Amino acid sequence: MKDLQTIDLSARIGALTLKNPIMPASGTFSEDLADVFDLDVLGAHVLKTIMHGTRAGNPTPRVCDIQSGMINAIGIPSKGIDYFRDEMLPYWSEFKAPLVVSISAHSYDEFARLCREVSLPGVTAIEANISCPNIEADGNAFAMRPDTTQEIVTRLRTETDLPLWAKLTPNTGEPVEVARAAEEAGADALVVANTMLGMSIDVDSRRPRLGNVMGGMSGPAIKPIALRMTYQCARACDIPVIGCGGISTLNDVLEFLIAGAQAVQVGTATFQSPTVMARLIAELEGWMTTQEITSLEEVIGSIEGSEAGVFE
Amino acid sequence: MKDLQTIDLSARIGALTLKNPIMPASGTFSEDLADVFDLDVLGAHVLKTIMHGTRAGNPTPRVCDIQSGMINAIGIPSKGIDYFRDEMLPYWSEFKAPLVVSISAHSYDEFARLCREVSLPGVTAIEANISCPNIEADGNAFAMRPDTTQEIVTRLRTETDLPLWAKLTPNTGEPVEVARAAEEAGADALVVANTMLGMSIDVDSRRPRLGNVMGGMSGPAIKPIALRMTYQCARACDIPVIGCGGISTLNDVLEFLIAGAQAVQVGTATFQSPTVMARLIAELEGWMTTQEITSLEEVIGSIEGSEAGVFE
Amino acid sequence: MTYIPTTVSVPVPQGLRPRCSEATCRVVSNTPVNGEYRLLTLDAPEAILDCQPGQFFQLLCPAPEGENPFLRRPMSIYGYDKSAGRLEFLYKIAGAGTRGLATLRPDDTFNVLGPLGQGFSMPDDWQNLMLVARGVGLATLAPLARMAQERGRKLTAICSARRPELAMSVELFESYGAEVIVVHDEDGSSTPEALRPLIEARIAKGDVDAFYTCGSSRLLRMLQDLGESHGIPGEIAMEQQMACGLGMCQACVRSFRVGDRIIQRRVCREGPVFPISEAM
Amino acid sequence: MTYIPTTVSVPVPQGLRPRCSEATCRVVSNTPVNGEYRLLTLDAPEAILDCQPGQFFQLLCPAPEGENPFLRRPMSIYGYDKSAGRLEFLYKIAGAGTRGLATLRPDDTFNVLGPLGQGFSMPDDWQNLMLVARGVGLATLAPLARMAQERGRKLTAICSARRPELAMSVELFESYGAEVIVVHDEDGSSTPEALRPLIEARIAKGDVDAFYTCGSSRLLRMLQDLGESHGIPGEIAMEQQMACGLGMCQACVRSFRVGDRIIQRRVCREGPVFPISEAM
Ligand SMILES: Cc1cc2nc3c(=O)[nH]c(=O)nc-3n(C[C@H](O)[C@H](O)[C@H](O)COP(=O)(O)OP(=O)(O)OC[C@H]3O[C@@H](n4cnc5c(N)ncnc54)[C@H](O)[C@@H]3O)c2cc1C
Ligand SMILES: Cc1cc2nc3c(=O)[nH]c(=O)nc-3n(C[C@H](O)[C@H](O)[C@H](O)COP(=O)(O)OP(=O)(O)OC[C@H]3O[C@@H](n4cnc5c(N)ncnc54)[C@H](O)[C@@H]3O)c2cc1C
Ligand SMILES: Cc1cc2nc3c(=O)[nH]c(=O)nc-3n(C[C@H](O)[C@H](O)[C@H](O)COP(=O)(O)O)c2cc1C
Ligand SMILES: Cc1cc2nc3c(=O)[nH]c(=O)nc-3n(C[C@H](O)[C@H](O)[C@H](O)COP(=O)(O)O)c2cc1C
Ligand code: FES
Ligand code: FES
Repeated sequence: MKDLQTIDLSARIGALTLKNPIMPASGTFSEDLADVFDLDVLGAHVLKTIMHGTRAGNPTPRVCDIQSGMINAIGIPSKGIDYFRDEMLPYWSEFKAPLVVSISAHSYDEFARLCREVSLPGVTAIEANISCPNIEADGNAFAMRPDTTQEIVTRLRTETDLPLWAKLTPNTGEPVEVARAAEEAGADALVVANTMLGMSIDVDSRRPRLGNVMGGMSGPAIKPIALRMTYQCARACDIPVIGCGGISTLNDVLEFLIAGAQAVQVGTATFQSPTVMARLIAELEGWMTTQEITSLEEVIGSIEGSEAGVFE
Repeated sequence: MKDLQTIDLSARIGALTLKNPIMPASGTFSEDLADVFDLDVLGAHVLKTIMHGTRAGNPTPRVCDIQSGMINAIGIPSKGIDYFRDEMLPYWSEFKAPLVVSISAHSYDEFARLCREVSLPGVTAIEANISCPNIEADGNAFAMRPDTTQEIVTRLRTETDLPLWAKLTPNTGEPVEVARAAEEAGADALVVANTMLGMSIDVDSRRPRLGNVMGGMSGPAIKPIALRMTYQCARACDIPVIGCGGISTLNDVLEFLIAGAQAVQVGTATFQSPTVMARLIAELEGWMTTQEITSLEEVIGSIEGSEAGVFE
Repeated sequence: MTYIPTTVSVPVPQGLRPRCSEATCRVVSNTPVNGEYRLLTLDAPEAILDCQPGQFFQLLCPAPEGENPFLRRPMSIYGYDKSAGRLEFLYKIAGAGTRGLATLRPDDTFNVLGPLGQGFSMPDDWQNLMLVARGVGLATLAPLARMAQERGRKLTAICSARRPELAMSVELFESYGAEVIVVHDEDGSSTPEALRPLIEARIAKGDVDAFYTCGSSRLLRMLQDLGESHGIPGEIAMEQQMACGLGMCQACVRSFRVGDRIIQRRVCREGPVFPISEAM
Repeated sequence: MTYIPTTVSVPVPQGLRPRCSEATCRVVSNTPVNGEYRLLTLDAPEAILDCQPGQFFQLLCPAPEGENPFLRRPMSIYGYDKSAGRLEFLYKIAGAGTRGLATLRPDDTFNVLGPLGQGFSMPDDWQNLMLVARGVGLATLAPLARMAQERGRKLTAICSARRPELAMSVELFESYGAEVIVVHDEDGSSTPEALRPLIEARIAKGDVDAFYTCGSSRLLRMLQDLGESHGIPGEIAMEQQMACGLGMCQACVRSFRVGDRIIQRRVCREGPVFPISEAM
């Protein structure tokens, strides 16, 4: 029997060590959750994507539910960089958990500028939400293609010394090429992945159920897609992968770790149960104890018998 | 009150008129279902994809379930063209419902040859499953890109005078461009869409839950993706779209019709309830009666207020 | 499958008790009221019963046959009693979620999250209160009646309905000492044109310090108008599609007119109760 | 939501009654047997009770808390009685689906599809039958005992288990007149080495015309070997992951040795019962 005193939940994301591998997904977390549980139990804090200026976001209704998940078209309502620096950063700096700031923009220059300006003391890492439409590429998200990914990550890399995470989209047909492009351009980690584009219609009114017509699917329905991409990216790249998509149970967390993720982000599950992240951390520790596993390294990437076939 | 004697369920797929818009999806239907209900109630019969030679298919386990759906990696076990001609075609020719033969291949030449050879009396239309890996494009499916789609559909078009349906994949990042390429190359209809690539891991054994590691997701979990693509393709193309993905209730059928589909294919739902297609036809007729709708044309593409926003 | 501990205690911020929490409640009863509505009475833990009228809960609705309501559904508190451990919701069946609620039978358990949002305020200078609402909106305003009685305020409740017998909560309002006026569509007494003089007569008598309303945008516009002309403040409870219910997702925003600016606020967090004058 | 008729009758092929059908059954009881297993007894419509031993049903398992078994689960018929309208399954909790089954309580209803597949055959020249099985495999072989008695065959049942008290279906086999031999791991009597002489002694006495087995691959290999040496045929019921259960999806294939060729067959359609000699 191993010494279970030494159970170590810490997760290494490049140079960064998180005290555990559980953190929120951008856009599903805010200071409001601090009323519900002690947010310092989390491995990191990841904020809703901010953009440079102030923006309103999309028309309502902004969410609808689907089988085993939801679709959102919140957009990125943003109070801008000044509000972030003056109001949000001081609040989040009070916590011990590392702060990850998600940023986005519609053009290379704006993105680069925002990246430079958010590289402030108190910020631990920057997550680049490159799933946002790029106006210089016909409105296609940067992360849809390897070339635009390479270009934007290269630009961001020159603007900051902070760890830079690139958040990929599952809507691309070339996830592995995009992941490699982000790695080559100097990303320190990959967040895999953002929401999947979907739609829902109200049959009685014959109207789309979202004000924006289409929106991003999240929740358990997309888990197999995010898990597959996590597996593909972890095999193809040397930088750490942070899994994200539909994670709501300990079993889900373990699937992503076994597939090769170093850590995971939890989004929609928090809407069903606000305390889920705190529970997952405790459950993960409980599971490691039962299994006599003292370090996550014994789990991460431990998938067996996966000589990948060709899918047809 | 309209004359409800004249309720007309017929669906027009180009030159072809089906007596109703409900048909099975390839790979989820076979003569075995004839033991359960009268298959002539269906709008059409769509067979499991055949390839030219005999093939074994993938290792087991070939299926696993996920939240609100399943993943399959059956592969395409095929008894080849001779078996099709000599054994299957005579059997299916006995039915009144039109016969749609799904074909695939790993190269342009093989695909073209198979297309020519299945263009036999008794076959009503050919569905080209271009979601199959193309050996001449690094194993990427033909339907992943507009150029390979254009090339294969052009080749197939020259080989047959039968209506030619192109079945698209949701794994591409360019669904609209692919749909347009198929249309320009002469496809008579689009089937939107095939399965979404996914994965599942058994945490206890740390093994993938499919023999082939990755597989295709189907069932309600993918419905919002297929519906979104149906909507996108129906707006972008003039040829008819046949919706497919996660359809299991009357509400689902109506969502696809409202989004612009002329007809729908039902796959995984038949595994949960073998009689579901017969029930959907009766329910559709019942709904039209209640709503005093006499023709599907009043429903197809009738989506309101859908000035599409940009998703971010 | 994997080992999953059944209960894990979650660390709560130092010195702060959770403002809202998840709780599993036992169904005491779930019975039809007035044809269109149902009253759900729960046996609820004390921890979630520090409620204010106007607040709401997010209910994790059970799945009815063939449907799967994924998101929680917001529902106003219809009644609560901390000492008795009782929590009540009055709901109308609208879709999958409320159909799921309707399947709950006594002794079933299900999960609620709350109390959420900001309730109604009742400043000291609001002595004579007038409540005007319609349909399920009356559910949201119901707990105001008790609050008014407890604080010794005078309450007039105008209950609007399609037919007189469909007017909700009349007995409940009366039991807390409110004067109840039922208006309805059948005799035309519920139109803004008919209501307005009725209310203006009360205002003229000095009987109205503040309005409370909920639901109908026609009523809102009338009360905004009356409020502006006569300098009478008031509060409205509003609705919007929600995901988190806590303020995190920004799904539930609505526009408000504040001075000459239009701003967006989250119904779940800054609301669901807002000044009548700012609502749009 | 949309109008959905509750019952729609589905046209059945002319002159052919459906070989299998979906039916909603009422749970009569669902009780633990022997610690590891549970016996589920259903009140089932006549239409699905033209069963053969060795056939199976696809059960639409209810969702246990926090899980959602999507595909139907295959389960052998443990018992059936057309006149009494009874259908029984004996199952072991393995994962989400069987955990869901375990939640069923008397008077709950749930949906089954069947009977499916090809059952055991019992040709006239198989007069002395020997059944060798272990664990839940004995559930699959249980209805053979009644069939053997009805046809006046002599049946010897070798029931293997970890411990003697865990041997399944012993009373059931005995009640249909079978001779039961319990072997187990504790005294080593269940190893192929110990079983082999036992069976060979019976063969020598002319007591074995055919074998039936299920489940264990060690038992299979032993019986294939014995069968080949002594020219004794037999049948095995096999398992494989399934989706449709009807033959449509080709999920459930296994390899079989037929002459010198290896071919693939669908467990749900050509099986689940196959010749012992061809199984792999
Ligand atoms: C703060 C608040 C308090 C409420 N109080 C009550 C109450 O006391 N009694 C009552 O009967 N109803 C109340 N509602 C409305 C109630 O939330 C909806 O009727 C319910 O969510 C409908 O869910 P459904 O699945 O049955 O219907 P569906 O129409 O199928 O719902 C689909 C989606 O739309 C959302 N939705 C539908 N209608 C509304 C609505 N009016 N407001 C917000 N979201 C909606 C649902 O939550 C769900 O996400 C309240 C709403 C809010 C925001
Ligand atoms: C023809 C046939 C007859 C069977 N009869 C019985 C019986 O009488 N009693 C009994 O206890 N079990 C029987 N089984 C096995 C039973 O089907 C599985 O134990 C059950 O499906 C497990 O489902 P689960 O969700 O509880 O477990 P999980 O392991 O979570 O199942 C995951 C998936 O794997 C499949 N699966 C798991 N084990 C098996 C298996 N052994 N065979 C086929 N698929 C499997 C499930 O159907 C499901 O799709 C039979 C299997 C077959 C094929
Ligand atoms: C309401 C909502 C808002 C979101 N906003 C953002 C965002 O601003 N930036 C971003 O990178 N991802 C955003 N996401 C995506 C999530 O971070 C996450 O990638 C996705 O939801 C998948 O994870 P989940 O299934 O656990 O929710 C949002 C998701 C939801 C549901
Ligand atoms: C078991 C299985 C086998 C399939 N085989 C094929 C196939 O051979 N050819 C094909 O074009 N699609 C195949 N498909 C995809 C379906 O035709 C359909 O496009 C997909 O399952 C989505 O629809 P559904 O959600 O209604 O099942 C298969 C799907 C399943 C589940
Ligand atoms: S519902 Fe999420 S912010 Fe209001
Ligand atoms: S389970 Fe589908 S063919 Fe056997």
